[in-house]
Amino acid sequence: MTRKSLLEPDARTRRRGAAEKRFRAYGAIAIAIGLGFLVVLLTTIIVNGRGAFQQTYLSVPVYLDPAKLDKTGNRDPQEIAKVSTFGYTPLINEALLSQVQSLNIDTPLDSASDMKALVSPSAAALLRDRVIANPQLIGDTVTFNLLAASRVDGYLKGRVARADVTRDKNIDAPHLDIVDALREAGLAQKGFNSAFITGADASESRPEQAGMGVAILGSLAMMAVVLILSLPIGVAASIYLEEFAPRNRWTDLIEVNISNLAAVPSIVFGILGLAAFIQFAHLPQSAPLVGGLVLTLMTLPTIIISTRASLKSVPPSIRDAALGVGASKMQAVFHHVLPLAMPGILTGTIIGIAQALGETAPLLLIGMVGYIATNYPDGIQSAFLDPNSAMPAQIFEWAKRADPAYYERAWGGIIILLLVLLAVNLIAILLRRRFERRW
Amino acid sequence: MSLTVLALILIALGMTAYVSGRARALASAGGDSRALHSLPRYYGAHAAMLALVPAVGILALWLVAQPLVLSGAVSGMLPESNDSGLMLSDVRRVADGLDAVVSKRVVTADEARALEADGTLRALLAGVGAPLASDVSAPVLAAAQEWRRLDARGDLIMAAVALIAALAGLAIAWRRTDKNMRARNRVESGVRMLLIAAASIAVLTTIGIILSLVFTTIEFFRIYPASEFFFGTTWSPSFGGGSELGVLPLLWGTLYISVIALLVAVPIGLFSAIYLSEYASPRVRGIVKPLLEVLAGIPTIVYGLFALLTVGPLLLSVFGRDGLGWMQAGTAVMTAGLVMGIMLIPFVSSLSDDIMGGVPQALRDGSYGLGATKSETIRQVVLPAALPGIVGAVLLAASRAIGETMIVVLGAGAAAKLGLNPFDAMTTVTAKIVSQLTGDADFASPEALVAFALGMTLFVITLGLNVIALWIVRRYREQYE
Amino acid sequence: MDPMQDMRNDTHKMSAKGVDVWYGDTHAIKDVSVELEDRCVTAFIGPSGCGKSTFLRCLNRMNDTIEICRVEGDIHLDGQDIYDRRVDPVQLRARVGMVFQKPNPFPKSIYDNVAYGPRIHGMARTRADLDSLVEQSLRQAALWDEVKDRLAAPGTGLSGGQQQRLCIARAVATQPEVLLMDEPCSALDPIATAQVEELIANLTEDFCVAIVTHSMQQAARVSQKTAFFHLGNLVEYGSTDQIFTNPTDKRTESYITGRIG
Amino acid sequence: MDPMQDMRNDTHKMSAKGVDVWYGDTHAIKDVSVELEDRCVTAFIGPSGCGKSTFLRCLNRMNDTIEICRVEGDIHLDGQDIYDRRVDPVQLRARVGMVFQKPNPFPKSIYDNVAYGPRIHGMARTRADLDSLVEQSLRQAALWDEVKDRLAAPGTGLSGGQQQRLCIARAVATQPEVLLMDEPCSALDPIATAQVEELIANLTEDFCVAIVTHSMQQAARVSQKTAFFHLGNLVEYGSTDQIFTNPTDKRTESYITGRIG
Amino acid sequence: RDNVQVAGSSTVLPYASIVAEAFGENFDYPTPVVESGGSSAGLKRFCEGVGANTIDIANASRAMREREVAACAENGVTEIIEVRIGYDGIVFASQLDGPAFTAFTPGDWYGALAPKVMVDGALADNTRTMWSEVNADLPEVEIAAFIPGTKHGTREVFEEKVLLQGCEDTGAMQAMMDGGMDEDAAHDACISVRTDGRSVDIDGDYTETLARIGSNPEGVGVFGLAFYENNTDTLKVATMNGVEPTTESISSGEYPVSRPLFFYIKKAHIGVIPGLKEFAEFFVADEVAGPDGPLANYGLVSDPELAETQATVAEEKTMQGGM
Ligand SMILES: Nc1ncnc2c1ncn2[C@@H]1O[C@H](COP(=O)(O)OP(=O)(O)OP(=O)(O)O)[C@@H](O)[C@H]1O
Ligand SMILES: Nc1ncnc2c1ncn2[C@@H]1O[C@H](COP(=O)(O)OP(=O)(O)OP(=O)(O)O)[C@@H](O)[C@H]1O
Ligand SMILES: [Mg+2]
Ligand SMILES: [Mg+2]
Ligand SMILES: O=P([O-])([O-])[O-]
Repeated sequence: MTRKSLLEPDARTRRRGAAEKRFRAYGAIAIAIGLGFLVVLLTTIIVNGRGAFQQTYLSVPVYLDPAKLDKTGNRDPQEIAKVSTFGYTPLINEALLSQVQSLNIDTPLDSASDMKALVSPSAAALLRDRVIANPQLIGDTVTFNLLAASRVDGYLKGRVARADVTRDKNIDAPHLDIVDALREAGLAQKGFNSAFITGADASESRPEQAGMGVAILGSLAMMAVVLILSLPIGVAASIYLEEFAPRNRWTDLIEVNISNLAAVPSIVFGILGLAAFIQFAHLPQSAPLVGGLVLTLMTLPTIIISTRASLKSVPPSIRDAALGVGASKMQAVFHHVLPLAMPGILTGTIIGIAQALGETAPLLLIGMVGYIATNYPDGIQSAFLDPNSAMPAQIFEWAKRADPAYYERAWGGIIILLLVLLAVNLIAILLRRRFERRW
Repeated sequence: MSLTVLALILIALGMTAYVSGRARALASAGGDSRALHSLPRYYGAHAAMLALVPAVGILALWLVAQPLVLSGAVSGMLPESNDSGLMLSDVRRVADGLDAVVSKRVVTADEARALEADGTLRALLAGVGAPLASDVSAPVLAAAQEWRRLDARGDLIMAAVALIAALAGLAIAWRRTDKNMRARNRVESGVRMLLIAAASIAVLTTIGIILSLVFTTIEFFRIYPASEFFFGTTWSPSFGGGSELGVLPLLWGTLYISVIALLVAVPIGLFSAIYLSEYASPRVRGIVKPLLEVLAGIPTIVYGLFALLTVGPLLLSVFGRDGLGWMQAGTAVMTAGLVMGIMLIPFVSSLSDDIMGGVPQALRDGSYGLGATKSETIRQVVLPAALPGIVGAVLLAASRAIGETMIVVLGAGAAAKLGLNPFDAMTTVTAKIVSQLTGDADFASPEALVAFALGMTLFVITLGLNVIALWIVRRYREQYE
Repeated sequence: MDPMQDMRNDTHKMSAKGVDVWYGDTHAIKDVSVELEDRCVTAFIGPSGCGKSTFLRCLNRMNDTIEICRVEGDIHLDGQDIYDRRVDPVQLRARVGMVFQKPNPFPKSIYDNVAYGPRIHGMARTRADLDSLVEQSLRQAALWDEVKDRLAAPGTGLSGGQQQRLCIARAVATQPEVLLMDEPCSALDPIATAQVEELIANLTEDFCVAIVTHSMQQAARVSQKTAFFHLGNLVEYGSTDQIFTNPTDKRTESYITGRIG
Repeated sequence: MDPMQDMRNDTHKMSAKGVDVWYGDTHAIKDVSVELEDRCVTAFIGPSGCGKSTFLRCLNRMNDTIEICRVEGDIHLDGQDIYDRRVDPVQLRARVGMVFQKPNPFPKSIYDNVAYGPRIHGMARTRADLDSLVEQSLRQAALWDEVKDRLAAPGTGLSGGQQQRLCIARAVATQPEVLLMDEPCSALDPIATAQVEELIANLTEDFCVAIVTHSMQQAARVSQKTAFFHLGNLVEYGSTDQIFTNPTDKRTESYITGRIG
Repeated sequence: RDNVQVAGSSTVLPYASIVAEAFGENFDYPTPVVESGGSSAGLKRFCEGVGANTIDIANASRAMREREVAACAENGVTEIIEVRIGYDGIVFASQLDGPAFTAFTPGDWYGALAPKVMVDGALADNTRTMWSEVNADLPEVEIAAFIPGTKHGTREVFEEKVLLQGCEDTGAMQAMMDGGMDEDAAHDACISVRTDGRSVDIDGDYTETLARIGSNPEGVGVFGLAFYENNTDTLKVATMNGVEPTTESISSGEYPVSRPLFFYIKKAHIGVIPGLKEFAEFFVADEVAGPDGPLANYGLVSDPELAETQATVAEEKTMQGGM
C-alpha cells in the first residue's frame, strides 16, 4: 500500500478540515453576532444614559427675608411651616436676579420671575426644609447649592442647543447667556449626580431631581422574594418530576402545565397576581412583596425547565454508584446528581432573575407603575409591604414622560438596572463556574 | 394569642422535637450512632416533622375556613336582601374596625362590646382608618359583634388545637423513636411530599390563572358572539361600540413573529453554545457566557426602542421604498422578530452550553479516537446526546417569544393584519391584551373584556401545543429507546 | 411475624428461586435458582452477555433503577424476601454492597469517594474514625500507596485500574454483609489482582461474596462455589472443584476446556 | 522537501523518542523510547497506574483532549513527526485507531456505532457497502451473532463485554494502519477473548497493533514484542520471547514471575 | 394606611404627580402614591369597593360612564366626588425640519384618512397620497399620519372632534345618509380610517409617536399639548382652523380639539385616609391648578370655572345619583 504523508492532508481530510473550520467559524460568528448586538445595545444605552450621572448645580446666596418667612417674628416653627414652598420661590428668584446684577451680566431679563427658568422647582422645597430645621437662619443670607433647571442642565451637557430654545416657552436665549456667565464665574458647575442613584422619583416637572434609589430598593426586595421562593420551589419541583415522579397522568399534567406556564404572557401573571394576592389574599397594593410573588410565579417555569434539562443530562452511572453503596434515592439525588446539575440550575436562575428584574407588564396591574417610588421605606417590613415601584417600571415611566431630560434618565436608569442585575447574578455566575466540570 | 406568638411557640416546639428526637434515638442505641437505622439527624428531623406538620396544616386550614364558617353563622342575623354579599363585607369591615379601635386603646374591649348603632360609630371607626361606605345599621352592628365574639373564640380554639397537635406529634415521635425506627425513610417521604407540593404549585398557578380569567371571559362571550371572536378576520376595536374583535389576525401575528424570532435565536444560540462549550477556552467562556446572558437581562423596553429607532429604519433603508420596496414602515414583523430573536439568544445558548457540558468526555474521546473532527463529533455525538435538554431550551425560548409584549408593541406596530409579507406591520395577542387591559374603554365593555378572552384563548392554545409537543417527544423517545 | 422465626437454620445467606428477568421483551435471565452461602465466595462465570451482571444486580435490587427491567421470582436474604413490599431497597443495598463492572467513581475527591458510604450510614463518629476507615478501605483495595499523597484529587483523574480499585474501596468501606463484585479485577495487573483476591479471602471470614469473572483461574483460586450461566440459563451450579474437574453439563465442559484466559 | 524522502527504510511503523508526559505536576511518563514495528503486535504490560494508557494515548494524540496533559519528545509515524504543527490530528487518528479501556459506545444504535467511522471517512459508497462493512466488523469483533437481530437497539443497552466488542468493531471498521487497544479483552470471556486474539492476529497481516494487557499469557500469545512499564518508566523493551523467558531487569522478572492472572 | 392612593389615567398622571410632590413637601402627610395604568383600569379599581385596601382617587381623561357608576354602586361605592381639573389640548405636529402644516381643518384630516371621501360631490374611494391633493394649501408631502391607537382615550377625542367633524363639514356624512345609511352607521363610517398604511395607530405613548416622527420627515402626529410644549426643539405644531394651540386659545375654546380631565374621590374615605381632603383641595387650589400654577406651567389648560370646582371639593358634593 502507498504510504500517505501526515503532513499532506488528502483531499477528503482537507475537505473535512475546511468543514471543521467553517463549523467553528459559524460558532465564532454566532458569538460575534450576539456580542455585536450586545455592544450596540450597551453603547446605545451608555451614550444615551451617560448624561444622567452628571448634574448641574447653581450656587446662589439667598436672603431669607423674615418679612416673608416669619411674619410674626417669633421664630415659631409651627408658624414658619405655614409658609408653603410657593412662598420661597420669589426669594430664590430675587436672589438670582441680584446675583445676575452683581455680576454685571448684560441681559434684557430684569424681573425676578424671569429667573425661575434657571433653577429647579425643587429649590424652594430645599430652602423650606432647611429653614424649618433651623429657624434661626431667617434673616441671614445663606448660600445654597441649588439644582439647575432641566433645560439649563441640558444646555451645559449639550443636549439643549441654542437654536432650539427660541420656540421653548420654558427658557429663552438670554437665560442661556446668564448660564454662560454663571459658568464662567464658577457659580454653575456640573458634578457627579449621586442623587440619581440614591434619590427618589420626582414629578414630571422636575427631571433634574429624579433618582432611582427607592426603585432600586423596591427591585431588590422583589428579587429577594423571587430568589427565596422560586429557586427552592423550582428545584424541588424539577427533582420530583425528573427523579421521583412515576410516569402517569398526574405528572404528565404537571409537566404540560409547566411548559405552558412558560408561554403565559407576563401580563396574565399580573392579572393572576391582582386576583389572587390582592383581591383574594388582601395583600397591599403596589407592594414589592406582591410583585415578588407574581414574578416568582413567572420565573418558576424558567427555572424548572432548565433544572430538568440539566438533571436529565447527569449520566445514570452516577446514580447507580450512589445507590450501590446504600444511599437512598433522595441521598443520591441531593448528594450527587444535584451538584452535577448545578450549572444548569444556576443558568436558569440567572436567566430567570434577569427576566424578573426587567419585567414591567405584570407590575402595571398590581400598581407598581406610576409616581410611586417617592418615599424611602423605613424598615424591613416597610420595604416589602409599602408601596414602591421597581427599576424597570421606573424606567418605563420615565421613558414616557414629556421632558426629554427624562429620556436621558430612563437610559441612565437602564445602566443602573444592568449593574444591579450583574451584582445580583454575580454570585450565581461565580458559583456556576465552580460547579462546571467535565467527567 | 396572636399569630406571631403562636408561630414562635410552634417553632420552639419544633426545635425541641428535633433535639429530643435525636437525643432519644442516640440514647436508645446506647450512644452509639452506628447502631441506629438512620443517621441521628434524621431522627431529629422526624420528630420535628411530626410536631410541626400537622400543627401548621391545621393552622393553615383553620385560617382559611374560619371566615367562611363565621360568614355562614352570622348571615342569618342579616335582613334578607339581594346584596347580602355586600352586607357581609360591611360586617367584616365593622368587626375589623372594632378590633382596631380596641387594639389602639380608643375604647376598652368592654366598651366596644356595648357600642350602639348610632351616628358616632362611623366616625369612631374612621378615626382608626377603617372607612365605611355608610352609617352602620343595627343588624350589621349586631352581626359584627357576633362575628367578633365567634372570631375570638375561634382563634382561641385554633391556638389550642394547633398546640395540642404539636404536642401530640412530639409525644408520638418520642414514643416511636428508637434505634430501629426507619427515620430516614419517614423523613424522606416527608421531603417527597414537599417535592410533590412544589411541583403542584404549577398546577395551582394554572388553576389560579384560569379562575382569574374565566369569569370575565364568559362575561365577554355573553356580550360578544364567540364565533365572531374565534373566526373573525378583522380586529378593530372602537369606543363607540360596533367593534370587530376577530382573534385570527392576532394569532397569526403571534405565530409569525415567534417563528422569525426563533429562526434568529436558535441558530445563533445553538452555534454560540457549541462554540462556548466545545471550542472556547475556559477563560473566554467564563467571560462570554455571562456577557451573552446580559442580553436576557436588558429590559424589553430597551429592545423595543432598539427595534423602533435602529433596526426598523435600517431594514427600511434596505427593504423600503428606496430599496427593494417591500416595506412600508419601520415597524414590521421582521423588525420585531429580529430583535426578539436577539433577546432570546441566551435562552438557547446558555442552557444548551450547560447541557453539552454535561455530556461525558468519554463519548467525545470515542469519536476522536475514530478520526472524527471536532465538528463531526459535535454534530453526531454531542448534540444527539444533549438533544432532550436542547429541546427544552428551545421550547423555553419559544414560550418566551409567544409571551413577549414590549418588543412587539414598539417593533411590530399596533395594526392587526392577516398577511404573508414579513415586512408588514402586525401585532400579537399579548400586545393587545396589554393595550386593551390598560386602555380607555370602559371596563364592562367588550373592548376591555376581550383582554381576558384573549388571555384565555392564548392559554388554551399553548396548552394544546404543549400537549402535542409532549406527545411527540414521548413517541420519539419510545422509538429511540 | 417475627423475622427471626423466618430464618432457616441453613447457612444460606442469600437464595434465589425461579428468578426471571426481562429487559422489555428480552428475556435475560431464565428461571435461575441459586443459593449463596455465608462465609463463602461464589463465582459466576459464563460467556459475555449471558446475564451474569443482570443476575448480580437482582441480588441488591439495582435493577429497580432500569425502567424497562422486570424481575420475577423469589430472592431471599437471611430468609427474608428482598422483593417484599415492606423491604427498603436502600437498607438492602447497605447490606448487599456492589462493585460495578464499569468503574464509576463520583466526580469528587478520592477521599470523598470512599468516605461517602460511611458518612451516610453514620459509621464513623469522629473525623479521625473516618480517616482511618478510608485508609483501611483503600489499603484493602490495594490503592493506598498510589493515592495517599493525593486524596483530595478527583477520583475521575485516576487510571482505569485505579478507578476500579477505588470503587472496590468504596464498596468495602460500608462493610456490607454480602459483597457483589462484577469483574473486579478486569483492569488490574497481576499484583493488584492478587491483593484484591487476598481482600476477598479476608472478607470471607465474616461475609458472603459473589464475584463475576472471566478468568477461570481466578474463579478456581478464590471461589468455593461456582455457577455457570449460558444464554440466561443457569447451566450448572456446584462446588468449584467439582465444576472445574468434573462438570456434569456438556456446555460447562466445553466452556471450561476452551479455557485460555 | 519530498515527504517520501523523509521516510526511512526501516520497518518501524511508529517510533517514540524521549517521550515525557505530565498531568499538571504529575510526571506520568518519563523519557520513554519505543519502536512499533509494522505487521507486528507490541504488548504493553505493567502494574496498574504505571502509564500504559497514557503512553498509548500519546501515539494518536488523544492526550490533546486532556487540558492539563503536556507531552514532550518525538513520536513519528512512518517517519513523520506526529506532533508537527502541520499535522492534522484528525487524519492521524484515522490512521491510528484506538479502543479505549472503558467501553464508551455512543448513545446511538449498534449499527450507527459501527457505521460512524466509515461514514465520516466516506469509506462506503452505497448503503449495501456500509451494511457489509458493519457486518464484517461486527463479525471480526465476535459480536455479530449476538446482535444481528437488534442492530437498531441502542449500543448502551449491551452487556459490559458486548460493549467492549462493539468498541472494537467500531475501531476496526475504519481500517486504521495502527490499532491501539487498551485492554480490549478485560471484560471478555475466554471464547470471545480467543476470537479477539484471532482478530489481532489477522490484523497483523497488514497492520501494526499495540495492545495493553494485564494478562501475561495473552501478551505471550499475541505479541511479538513486549514493553514493560513501571512507575512511568519503560523498564524493558524487547521481543516477547526474550522478555518472558530471560528478562534483563529485575523489576521485569519480579513482575512476570509474580504472575497470577 | 396613612398615605393617599391614586390610580388611573396616564394623561392625568403628570399633573397628579406634580401635585403629589408639592403636597408631600408642604404638608406633614406622606407623599401620595399615584399609579398609572389607564383611566379605565383606574376606575375599575376605584369601583372595587370601599376600604383601606382600595384606592381613594381615580384619575380619568374622560368622564365616568354610566355603566361604571352603576358598577361602582354595586360594590358599595356610592358617594363619588367628581373633580374637573382642566383641559388637555390635543395638537398636531410634525418634524421641526419637516413641512409646515398651517392650514389644517377637520375636513382635511377626514379627507386624508377616511376610506371613502367626497370627490366632486360624490363619495369615492380614497386614493389620495399627498396632503396637497386634500387641500391645495397644504404642503406637497406624502400623507403619513401617526394617530393614537384604539386603546387611547385620545383616539376617541380625535374621532369625535376631528374625523366626525370633518365628515360633517365636507358633507360626507350627509352623502352617506342620503346613500341609505342610518345615522349610527354613518357615524361609524365617518370615524373609520383607511388601512393602507397611510394612517398608523400608535398603541404606545407620545414618546413613541415622537420617535416615529423623528424617523419620518413627512409624518404628522397627534400629541398632548404638554408633551408638545416640552419638545418644541424637535416638533413643529400645526394649526387647526387657523388657530395655533396654546393654553389661551384652548381655554377660550378657539382651538377646537381638547378634552376635560377629571379625578374622582371616594367620599367614604374622606376623614379616614389622612390627608385625602387636603390633597384634593390642594390639587384644585389657585396656586396649583390656576393659570399661573405649576400645572398650567407644565401644559394643563386650566379650567376657567376653577372656583366652582374648589367649592365642590370643599363641600364634598357628590355626583348625581350619589346619596
Ligand atoms: N486525566 C488524568 N489526570 C490526572 N492524572 C491522571 C489522569 N489520567 C491518568 N493519570 C495518572 O497518571 C498515571 C498513569 O495513568 P495511566 O492511565 O496511564 O495508567 P495505566 O498504566 O493505564 O493504568 P491501568 O492499568 O490501571 O489502566 C496514574 O498515576 C494516573 O493516576
Ligand atoms: N439496560 C439494558 N437494556 C436492554 N438489554 C440489556 C440491558 N442490560 C443488559 N441487557 C442485555 O441482557 C443480556 C445480559 O446482559 P448482562 O449485562 O447481564 O450480561 P453479562 O453476563 O454481564 O455479560 P458481560 O460479561 O459481557 O458483562 C445481554 O444480552 C444484554 O444485551
Ligand atoms: Mg456484565
Ligand atoms: Mg489504563
Ligand atoms: O391613560 P389614559 O386613560 O389617559 O389614556
